[in-house]
Amino acid sequence: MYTEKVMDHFSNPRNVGEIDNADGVGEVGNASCGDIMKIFLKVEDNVIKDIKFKTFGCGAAIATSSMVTEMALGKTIDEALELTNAAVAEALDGLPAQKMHCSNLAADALHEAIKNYKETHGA
Amino acid sequence: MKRIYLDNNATTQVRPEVLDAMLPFFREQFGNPSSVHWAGRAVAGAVEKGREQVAKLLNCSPAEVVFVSCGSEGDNFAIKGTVEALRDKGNHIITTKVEHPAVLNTCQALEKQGCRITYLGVDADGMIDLKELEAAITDQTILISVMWGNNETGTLFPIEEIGAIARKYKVRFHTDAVQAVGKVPVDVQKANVDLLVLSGHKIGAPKGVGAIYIRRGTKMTPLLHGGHQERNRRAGTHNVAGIVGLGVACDLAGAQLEECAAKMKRLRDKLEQGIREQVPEIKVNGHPTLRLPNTLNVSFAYIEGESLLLNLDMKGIAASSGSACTSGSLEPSHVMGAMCVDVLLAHSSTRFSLGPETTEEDIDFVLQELPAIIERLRQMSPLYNR
Amino acid sequence: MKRIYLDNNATTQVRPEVLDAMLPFFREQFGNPSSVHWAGRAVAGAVEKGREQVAKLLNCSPAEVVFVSCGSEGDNFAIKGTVEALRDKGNHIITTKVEHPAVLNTCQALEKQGCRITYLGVDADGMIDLKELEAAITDQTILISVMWGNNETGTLFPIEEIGAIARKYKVRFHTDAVQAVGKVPVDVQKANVDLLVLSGHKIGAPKGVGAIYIRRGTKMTPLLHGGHQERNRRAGTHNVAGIVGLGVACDLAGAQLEECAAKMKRLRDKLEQGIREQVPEIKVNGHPTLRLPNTLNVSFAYIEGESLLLNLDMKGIAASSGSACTSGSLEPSHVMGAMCVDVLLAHSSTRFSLGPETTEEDIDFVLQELPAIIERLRQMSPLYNR
Ligand SMILES: Cc1ncc(COP(=O)(O)O)c(C=O)c1O
Ligand SMILES: Cc1ncc(COP(=O)(O)O)c(C=O)c1O
Ligand code: FES
Ligand code: FES
Repeated sequence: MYTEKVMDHFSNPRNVGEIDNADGVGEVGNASCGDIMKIFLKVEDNVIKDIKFKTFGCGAAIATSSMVTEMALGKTIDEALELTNAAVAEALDGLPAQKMHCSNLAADALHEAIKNYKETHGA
Repeated sequence: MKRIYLDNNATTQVRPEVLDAMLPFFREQFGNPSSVHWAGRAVAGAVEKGREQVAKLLNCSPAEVVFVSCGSEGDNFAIKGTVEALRDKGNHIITTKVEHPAVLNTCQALEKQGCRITYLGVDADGMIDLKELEAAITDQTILISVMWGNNETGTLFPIEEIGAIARKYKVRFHTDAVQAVGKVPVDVQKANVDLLVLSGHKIGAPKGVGAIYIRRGTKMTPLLHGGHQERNRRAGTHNVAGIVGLGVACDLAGAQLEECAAKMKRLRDKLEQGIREQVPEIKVNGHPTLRLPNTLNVSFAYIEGESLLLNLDMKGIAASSGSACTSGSLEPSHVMGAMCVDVLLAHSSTRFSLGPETTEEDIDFVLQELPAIIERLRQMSPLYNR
Repeated sequence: MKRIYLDNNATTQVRPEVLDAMLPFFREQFGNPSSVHWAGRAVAGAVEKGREQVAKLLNCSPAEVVFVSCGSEGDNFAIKGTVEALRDKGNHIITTKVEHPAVLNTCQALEKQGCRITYLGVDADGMIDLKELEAAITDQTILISVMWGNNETGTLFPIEEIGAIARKYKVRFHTDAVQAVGKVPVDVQKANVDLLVLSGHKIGAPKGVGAIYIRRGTKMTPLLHGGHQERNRRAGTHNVAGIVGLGVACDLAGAQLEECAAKMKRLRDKLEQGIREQVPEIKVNGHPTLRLPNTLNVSFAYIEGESLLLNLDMKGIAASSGSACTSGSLEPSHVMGAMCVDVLLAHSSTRFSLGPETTEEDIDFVLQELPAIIERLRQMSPLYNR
C-alpha cells in the first residue's frame, strides 16, 4: 500500500518532538478523520532553523509530517510557503489515493505554523 | 521474522484437512454436479455431503442449507430476498447500528427503494435493548436482522431471546452468524432463527464459499436468477471444491468447538490482562462477558489505529483496526460510533482476533512488543502530555 | 474404463498450471487482501495481477474488471445493476429467446417488477435478425443483452454489429461471453460492449469465480452491497485463490487461443462428419459456420436425449442434452424451441463440447460406439419404423 519512502519516514520519522519557545506553532486537525498534526518552528533571519512535529494519524499522516519537516528545514519562510501538498506526496513517491487528504494536512500544518510566526513576529 | 496472525475475524488459514479434502475436486473430480454423466455423478454426492455437514453444525435439515459465494452474498440474499418475497406484507425492517456493512449497506440501499428501516442503538458495551426491539415492531415489520456476534468487538447478541420475540410477533428473523459459527454453539432450532448466514473463510474453509440456512417454508425471492441449482434458490454452477471444504470445516468446527473456544478464550484473556497491566490509559471495547471467545478490541488513548497496526506489522504481528484511515473511508468504525466511544478512542481501536492455531508464545510475544510500541507512538502524539 | 469428457460447455477441468498457481493461496498466503498487514499485502498484489490478466484477455483496463463468483452472478449483476442504475431513463430491455437462464430468468423476474422485455426470436440456425433488433429499440430501451456464443448450439452472434447498433442509439450493451471467452477472440473495444461476463470454470479455472467487464463510466448499482471491495462494485471478501486461478487461465487462454481453437475445430468437424456419414436421420443444430469451434449439437431422430446420454455414459462418454428429462423440467430446451426444431428432435438434441484436452482418440472412440447405441435405441423406439 505504501511506498518504501513512506515506510522509511513512518518507521524512522525525522524531527519528532516539540520546540520550547517556538517562534511559530501550527496545528491542523480533523477529529473525525483522526488526523491531528502540530508543527513547531524556530526561525532566524527568515530561515527555518529548526522544525519539529507531533502527529496523531495514520502511516501516511506520520510520513508526510516527517517529510514536510525535512523539506522545510533550512528554507526561507517564503520558500516554505511554496511547498505544496502535491510536492510532499511526490517526495514520498506517492500516496494511496484514499490517503491524499493526509498529505494536504502536512503542508497545511507548516503553513499554519508560518502564519503563526508572521502574526506573532510581525513579519 | 516471526509471524503472528491475530486477525482471524478478517480471514483464516484454510485448515490442512480442509485443503486435503478439496484437492481432488479441481482436476480428478471436476464435473458439474448438475450433469447426469460420470463426471457429474462423481461430484453431486460430494456437494450433498457438504450440505449435510453444514446442516449438522447448525442443527437443521440439509434441504434447508443453500450454498452461496460468501457471507456478503448470504446477507444480501437474506434481506433482499425477504423484501421481494414479502412485498405484500410490509416494508419495515428492524436491524442494529452495529451490523456488518453487508447488512447495513443493503438496508440503506433498500431505504432508497421505499423500505423503512429501524436501526437499533447499542449501549456502551455494544448491547441492544430487547424492549426497544420489541417496541419497534409494527404490523408492517417483515424482518428482524440482528447479527449473532459482532465482528469488531465480539459482542454476542441474545439471539434466543430475539428469536422468541420474533416468533411471538410472527416476524421473520435473520442473523448474520459469520463470526459466531465455529466460535460459539449455533443451533437454529434453539435460536428460533429463520435465516442464518455463515462464511467459509472465517472458519478454516476457503474464500469464495458460504451458506445460508433457510427455514423450511420461508418464502424467498432468489438474489441470483438462472439455472435450477439449489432448488431454484441460488443459480450458478456449484463451487464444488469450496463446498467440500466448507463441509469439512463445519465438521471440524463442530467436533472441536468447546476445546477450541476454551483455548482461545484463555489466551485472549491472558492478552487482555497483560495489556491492562502493562499499558495505562486503555479501554477494552465490547461486552465484558458476552463476547466471542477469540476477540479483543482495545483502544489505546492518544494514538491512531493504523499507525499502531503498521508498527505491529513491522514486528510481524497482524491485527486490525477500526480506524478510518485503515479502511480508506473518512469515518472511524460505525460500531465504535454507535457505542459512543469517544471519536479519538474510536480511531485508536485495535482488534486482536485469535484462531485455533494461536499459541501461548504468540501472546507472550505481543505482550513483549506492544508496550514499547505504544509508548513510542504516544511520544509522537500531540495529544499526549507527559 | 476409458473416460471421454465431451461436456466442456458444462464445466472444464482445472488446468494444471492454474491449480499450481492457486495452491499457495490456501495456506501460506491466506490473508485478506483488504488487510494492511503482511498477510493482506502478500495477497493484494496477487488479486491485482489476476485483474491485469483478465483485462489483457479482454483488451480493457484492469480497473474495468470486477470479480464475481460465477457467470450467473455476472449476468444478474449486469442486468439488475443496469435496471436499478437507469431507472430514470427507461425500463425496456432487448434480449433473445436463446439466452442462458441466468439472463432469461433474470429478465423474467424483472418483468414482474415492471420492466418490459423484448425477446428476439431466432431463425432455424439459431441466428437473430439485426433489423428486428434495431426496430425494437425505443426511447425507453436501457439495455441490449445478447450472448456472444450460445451454450447449447455454439451459434455465435454478430457482437460487433450489435455493438455498433447499440452505440448508434446510445443504448448500453451487455454480452454473456461465458462460452465465447477462450474459444474465440473477445475484444471489448472492437465489439463495443459495455458489460461482458465470463466464468472461470468454463476456461480451466475453478468453479466459484468469474468476472464482469464494466466499461469505464458505466453507472451500475451493486448486486451485493457491503464492504468496499472492488471499488464498491461487489462486496465480499475476495476469493483470492480463485482470482489467481482465473488470471492464469486467462493468460493461457490468450496465449493458446488460435492453436487451441483450431485443434478443437478440427476434431469437432471430424466428429460431425463422422456422425453424418455413419448415422442416418440426424440434424445438426446451430449455425453451420458461425459457431463456437468446440461445440456440436446433434438431434438423432426417434430417440430421447437422456437415454442416449446414459448409454454414452455407460461407455464412459460424457456429453449433455437439451432433453427436458435431463434437466428435470418438463419442457425441452428453450433454445431448440426458439429455433423451431421439431419437438421430438428437440428432445433428442445432444451436445458434444470439446476442450483443449480432447484427443483424436476420444473422437475416434465416440465414432466407434455411437452408431450402435443409436441403432439400439432406435430399435426400441415406437417412432422408428424399419
Ligand atoms: C452462456 C452461459 N451463461 C452463463 C452461464 C452461467 O455460468 P455459471 O455456471 O458460472 O454461473 C453458463 C454456464 O452454465 C453459460 O453457458
Ligand atoms: C459479521 C460479518 N458479516 C459478514 C461478513 C462478510 O463475509 P464475506 O467477507 O465472506 O462476504 C463478515 C466478514 O467480513 C463479517 O464479519
Ligand atoms: S490520518 Fe486519516 S487517512 Fe491518514
Ligand atoms: S421421459 Fe422421463 S422425464 Fe421425460
